[in-house]
Amino acid sequence: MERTVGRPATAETSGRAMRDRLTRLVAVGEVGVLLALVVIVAFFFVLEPAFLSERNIRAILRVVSFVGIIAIGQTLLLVCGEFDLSVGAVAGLSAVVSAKLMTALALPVPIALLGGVAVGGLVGLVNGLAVVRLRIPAFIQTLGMLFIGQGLIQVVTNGYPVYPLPKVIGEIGMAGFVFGLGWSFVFFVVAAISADFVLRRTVLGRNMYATGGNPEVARLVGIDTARMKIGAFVTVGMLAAVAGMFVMADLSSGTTSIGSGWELTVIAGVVVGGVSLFGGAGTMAGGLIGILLLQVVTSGLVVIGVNANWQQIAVGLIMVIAVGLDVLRRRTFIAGSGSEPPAEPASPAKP
Amino acid sequence: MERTVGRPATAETSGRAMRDRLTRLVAVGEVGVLLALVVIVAFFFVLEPAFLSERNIRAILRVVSFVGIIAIGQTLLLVCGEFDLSVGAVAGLSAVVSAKLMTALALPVPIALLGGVAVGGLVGLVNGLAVVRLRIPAFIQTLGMLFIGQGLIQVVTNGYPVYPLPKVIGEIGMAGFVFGLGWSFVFFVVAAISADFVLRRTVLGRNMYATGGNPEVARLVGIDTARMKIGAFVTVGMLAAVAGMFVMADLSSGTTSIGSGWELTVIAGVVVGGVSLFGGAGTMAGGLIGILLLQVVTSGLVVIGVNANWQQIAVGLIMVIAVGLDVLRRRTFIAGSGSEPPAEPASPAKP
Amino acid sequence: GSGGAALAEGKNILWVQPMRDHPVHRLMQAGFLAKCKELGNTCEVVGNPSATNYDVSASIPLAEAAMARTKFDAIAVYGPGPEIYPFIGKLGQEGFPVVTWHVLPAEGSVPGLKAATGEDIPSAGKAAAEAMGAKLGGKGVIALTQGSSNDTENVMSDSFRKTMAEKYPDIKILDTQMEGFEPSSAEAKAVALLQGNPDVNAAFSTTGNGIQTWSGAARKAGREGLVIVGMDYIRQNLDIVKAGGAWGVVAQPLYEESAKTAELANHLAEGKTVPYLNPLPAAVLTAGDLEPYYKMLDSAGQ
Amino acid sequence: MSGDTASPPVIETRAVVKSFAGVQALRGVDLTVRAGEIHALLGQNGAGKSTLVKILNGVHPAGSFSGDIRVAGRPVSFRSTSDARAEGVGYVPQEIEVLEQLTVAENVFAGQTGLGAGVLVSQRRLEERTRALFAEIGLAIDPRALVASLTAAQRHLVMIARALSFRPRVLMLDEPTASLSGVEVERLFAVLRRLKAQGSTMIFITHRLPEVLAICDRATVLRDGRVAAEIGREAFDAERFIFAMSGQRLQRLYPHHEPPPPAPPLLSVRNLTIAGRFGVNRGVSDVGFDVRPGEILGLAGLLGSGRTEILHAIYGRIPFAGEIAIAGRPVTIRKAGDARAAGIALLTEDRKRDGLLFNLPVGANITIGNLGPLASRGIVSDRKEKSAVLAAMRSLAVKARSPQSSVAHLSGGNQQKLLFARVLMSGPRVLLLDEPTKGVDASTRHEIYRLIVDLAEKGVALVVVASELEEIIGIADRCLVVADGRIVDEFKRGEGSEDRVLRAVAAAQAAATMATALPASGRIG
Ligand SMILES: Nc1ncnc2c1ncn2[C@@H]1O[C@H](COP(=O)(O)OP(=O)(O)OP(=O)(O)O)[C@@H](O)[C@H]1O
Ligand SMILES: Nc1ncnc2c1ncn2[C@@H]1O[C@H](COP(=O)(O)OP(=O)(O)OP(=O)(O)O)[C@@H](O)[C@H]1O
Ligand SMILES: O[C@@H]1[C@@H](O)[C@H](O)OC[C@H]1O
Ligand SMILES: [Mg+2]
Ligand SMILES: [Mg+2]
Repeated sequence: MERTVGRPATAETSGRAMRDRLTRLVAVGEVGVLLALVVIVAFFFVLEPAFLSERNIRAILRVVSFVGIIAIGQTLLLVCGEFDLSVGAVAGLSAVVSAKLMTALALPVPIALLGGVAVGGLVGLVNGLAVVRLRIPAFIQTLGMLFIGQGLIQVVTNGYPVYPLPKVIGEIGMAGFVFGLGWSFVFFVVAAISADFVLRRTVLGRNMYATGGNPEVARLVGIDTARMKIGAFVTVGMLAAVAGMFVMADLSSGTTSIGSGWELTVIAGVVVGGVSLFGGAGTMAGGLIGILLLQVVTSGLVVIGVNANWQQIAVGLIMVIAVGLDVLRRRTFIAGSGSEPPAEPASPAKP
Repeated sequence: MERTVGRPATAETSGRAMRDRLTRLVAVGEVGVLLALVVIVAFFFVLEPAFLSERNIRAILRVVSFVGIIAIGQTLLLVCGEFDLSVGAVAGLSAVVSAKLMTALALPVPIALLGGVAVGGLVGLVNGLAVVRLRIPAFIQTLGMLFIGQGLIQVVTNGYPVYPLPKVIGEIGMAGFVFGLGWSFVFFVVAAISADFVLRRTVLGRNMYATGGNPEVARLVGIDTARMKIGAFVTVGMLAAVAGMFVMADLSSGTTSIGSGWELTVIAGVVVGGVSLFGGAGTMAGGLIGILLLQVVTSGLVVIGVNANWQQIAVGLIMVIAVGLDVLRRRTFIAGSGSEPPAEPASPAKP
Repeated sequence: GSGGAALAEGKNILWVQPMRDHPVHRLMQAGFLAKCKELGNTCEVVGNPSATNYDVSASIPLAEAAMARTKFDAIAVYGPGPEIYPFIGKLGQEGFPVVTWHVLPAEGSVPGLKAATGEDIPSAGKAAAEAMGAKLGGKGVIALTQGSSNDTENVMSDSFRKTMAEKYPDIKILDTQMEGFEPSSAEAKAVALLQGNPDVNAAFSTTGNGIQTWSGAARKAGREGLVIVGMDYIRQNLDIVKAGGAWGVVAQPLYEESAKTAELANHLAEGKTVPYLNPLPAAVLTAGDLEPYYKMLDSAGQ
Repeated sequence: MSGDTASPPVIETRAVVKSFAGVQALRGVDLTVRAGEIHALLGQNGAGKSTLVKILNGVHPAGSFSGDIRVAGRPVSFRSTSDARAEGVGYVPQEIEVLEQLTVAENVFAGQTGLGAGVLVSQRRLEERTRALFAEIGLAIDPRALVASLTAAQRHLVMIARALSFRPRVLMLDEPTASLSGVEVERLFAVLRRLKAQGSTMIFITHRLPEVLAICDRATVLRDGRVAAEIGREAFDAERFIFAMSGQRLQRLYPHHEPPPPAPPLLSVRNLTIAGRFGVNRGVSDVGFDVRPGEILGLAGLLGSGRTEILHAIYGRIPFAGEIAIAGRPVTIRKAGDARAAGIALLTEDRKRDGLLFNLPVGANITIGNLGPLASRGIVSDRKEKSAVLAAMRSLAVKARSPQSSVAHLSGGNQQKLLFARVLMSGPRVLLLDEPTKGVDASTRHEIYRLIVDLAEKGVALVVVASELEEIIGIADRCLVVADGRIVDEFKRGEGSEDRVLRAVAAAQAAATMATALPASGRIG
């Protein structure tokens, strides 16, 4: 930049700053996906105004609050440069364990719920220690943990849903204060805002970006990257547990299938939202908008009455297109139109 | 090392060569997982000699040949620095499409089979173009394609297995020449040997390692990295199609669930075998031994009569332990005992 | 929606079925949609699109989305386990008549539920056990597999075991193994099971792929004499039984129960009352009993 | 003078031994660095300099080596870099290590607290403090710029600022000047002198011996992991350094080369214009030159002047407008493959980023892209490859245990030679060399100069970019001075000087500034 001589230094500086600011604005992960979200919502709304009916919005937000709680953790973990495929199994395991604690062992509900969170935290700790200390690649460790967790769900329940649960669980699930949404949504919002704050405004958040961006640098400047990553694994485990237990409350049943198949959807959502699979890039808002986008598409296709067989195809297409447009935007605004691939790091160019 | 003055050159040379050979031996990706495989096989055999019965071996090899055919492609693609989550859906889609071609459209069987391969190749081409030209991250592109493929299976079949198929399909599936294994195994072995040869001995193979290792450098030395990657995507698509059609022949039916869930097992297998998720590292032998290891474990646990609930747990544990031991071996023999992270790029240290 | 076979003046009926791409579930949808059309209703199917993941919490918002758009007159909810009961209860509270199928929860046990149809699973399991026990002459070893651990299959297995223990105490049943839903790996597991247990002379599977799984495994393991019983009268299963690759198939009334569901929903939508329990038979078919079923498949265009 | 024996040792190591899987990097090093001195750590590539400072910074943690370390007289045992930081030890690593996705300010204060209330980080505070620090050390980089958009040299400066940001008592700089040119080096030295005046102690690693003479108070020379000499400022002498490092006498630094007789140009470049691309490069306008067979053309200039871009354009790595002809025949170059087909080869300036393939061993690194002649019908002949590799390694004296060794653990100089071997294997007619001696020790440098001259004598046309003006003037037959993407001066061997280059650049900048009637902003970023 400084080579643009012939231009007054001060003007140059301010022009540069201006351009930088602009770059950073469009470089922000959220802009692209937010735009995609708005367009898609508008599209569904025009085709079928019922899409924005209270009922549908509520249903969407409700399910987003479940997966979203995990997505918060997954975003933190991805920023730290790791990921977790076991979240679905952890959600299911924590749910059935806490369900068993409150039925078979007849423990008080709060204790049983804490037990569920503890299970999630413990699994996260094991994942974190294995990845950080034993250097087992996260892919293998957390995929292995996915299997282990699924197996443990069967061991704990012997394959039968834990049912009935104490009444209060159903009440937690049914509660509908706040636009008919209740506890899971409140938890989700509070957790999302806190996590966003941590990421953007605190030393801890800065250190997480450094850890994921370049662990070498992070270590050089004295960041305990091991603790950072292990902490993120534990957090995602605990959040998965909470999500699983909210689903349990919603279903008033400790069902063995809670969380099955979530491993890829959660990662897909946050990656669509601009969080890099390679660490160090992405924002909480982006990740959660990504999750919302996927749910909006899934629901919207039903609302506008797309044939069931084509719905999944449309979800796949839209996911790819949303990311494709985002990549295009980044290339146009950030790296120019050059043909050689710049080390375009703010982009999730190749997760 | 090279500046150890003052020592007789010849002794030094031979000692050095020896050490080099040793280091290289244990450094080879395959050694660790091969060892794990041997230990596990021995373990199962001791507990239940029927594990090594001809029939069981045959059954294991048969299943391995299906997934293995895909693993060949996935290994090539991983070496080039990308991966494909859509393989399972592509296998299923190609199977049902070729089944429909030979039934609903009554095309001759060879044409229908070619049609199936063409579908796989086409999907691979789309994946490749999207990843390389549009720079959509492979994770998103191929996950999207997984959804699209699953949807297309439903569209093509409307959810029903395509059945009955022409007799000859059943005969292909039943054929038992070569140790009772038949076509799929023969294809697998031939493809594996060819792919191994390509990777180890040809210019193409070398260029693939370069592409996956550092595409920037590969481009600078004149390698067409785009063609390399797109080619690998097409190859993995076609191989997935072939695998799907072999399963179809085995079942004599174009079942819609062919390939479901393969996306993670195939990658898990080859990564267990030392192929790096980050590209440029790993061998064909390693990847295939990894797949075999997972299949042996799954099968062996049933043979020795482990409770179903614990089988999945054991699979998860063994997968993690196998990789853990491998990481340990590399750290001990290759990087010295240092606890700092060496820039050890040939290792799949953190896929 | 899919299969929106619309006659404008008909009723709107919603069909909620998680894991909607499972082949068995697709067969149910076919029965429903065909009957629905026949009755002149507009019918729609929603559910998470998977052949393997039974995800209730992902399916509910899809039902909500459809309900946000269309005022349904009756709703059919696939109800194999308690996790769906709260949703049924909520629909009931909102005034929707709700029918379920495939399992028969006791009357009053599910708030909001107006009617249920389907085989009585315990009696289907019992029938299978009785037929196999007789075929085996009261002795032998049976391998038992499920697709996955779910309420329907669990109940079927339990009743199978219980009946066997009561009536044929000399028959041993191995621990249950899970096949999963991917055919090639299911078969490999079955082969391994046979290898580890040379004394097995019969196999019972509670899932629709089971007949293919076990007949393939028996062939590969060289255990042609195996007495195999599995679920569901899809054409390939009937062919296998006919050809002697398996001995019997439990004719879960998949198509009938879903047609029946459409009928019940239609009545409820029209404000009529229907009986709460509508059990259907689930016979064990062997080679001699197949013809009527072939006919039914033919007429269903399958 | 601060190097006098009266001042107490701040850093002392005793019998430090460190080995990596069979490689003895340090064989018992006793180092003493006194308070307030700038201590040069010298040695050939692979002598163990980086390893030693990594140990002193906790990068290689206590337990991974043997020996004792004392800081300010107290024994210490650093388990991590944060332990070292806590003792006031700062470190600028040899390789560029930055957080590309973050801003300059975020990079400078990475890992630090106190940038807002409690655990909070105030963006404003962060930028202010960065600005203050930059003002103090004379850096003109926008704190809000993304590091991804900086050049290699700027990144290096950000790393230096990062080390300075927590006010270390002892600062260790591992080849901080390797990618800087004269002006930037001078500015860095000004900073170091100021730090020294404030009482800081520094360890300074460099292969540029004049820099040692310019700024250091004492020197320790490592050789094969041992201390070969400790030299006080009074005994400083380039020849002595070289002898201590290598056991050899200083050879004539720049080998003799007669400029070739007039001949038609082998490489002609006309109207070469490169559009500035936001964040990646800043453009080149209307550059034209010819290079004869056997001629060594130097491109001199300051950082970011556009020399690298010119080379990259000729090699087809970045899009450009203009004409390129080889031996009088116009060629169309759109990608590297086109340039290679035309007989052009490029040695890039950043070994780690776009030179080495860390996943392949030494041999395959040399032959990659050159396998054609070593293969028949696409199948690589092991025998041919091995002999080609061994021949290449021998002729360039690449010191690696075997063709199968990992490139990651070669020393910088040997990595550089390896890349030379790769580039030469294709038998280029035109050779573009970008910073061919970056990070290379004095004797290897000499070998590289020798190599360049040999190639010229074989009729190869060479274009060389080097940031050390002395070097480019010494090696080139003819020199073009590049400033702001334009050629502003040209001189033949023997006619130029560092001064002339600097004056040409300054004049160009002044002219540009005059045009807008505003003073130039002096900056090194
Ligand atoms: N992580 C490592 N693993 C194996 N060997 C290593 C490692 N790091 C350094 N070495 C070896 O240790 C020796 C000393 O290396 P070091 O990097 O300290 O040299 P240096 O003096 O800094 O050289 P240069 O001037 O090239 O930077 C070399 O032989 C090098 O190959
Ligand atoms: N780390 C890097 N990331 C991206 N591009 C780089 C990097 N290093 C060098 N480049 C490319 O090289 C060009 C020159 O950058 P560099 O910092 O090397 O300047 P220089 O070589 O000192 O100056 P000159 O342009 O005069 O050669 C950049 O404009 C860019 O195209
Ligand atoms: O037979 C099973 C069916 O009852 C269940 O609902 O879906 C899966 C099948 O295996
Ligand atoms: Mg060094
Ligand atoms: Mg340069």
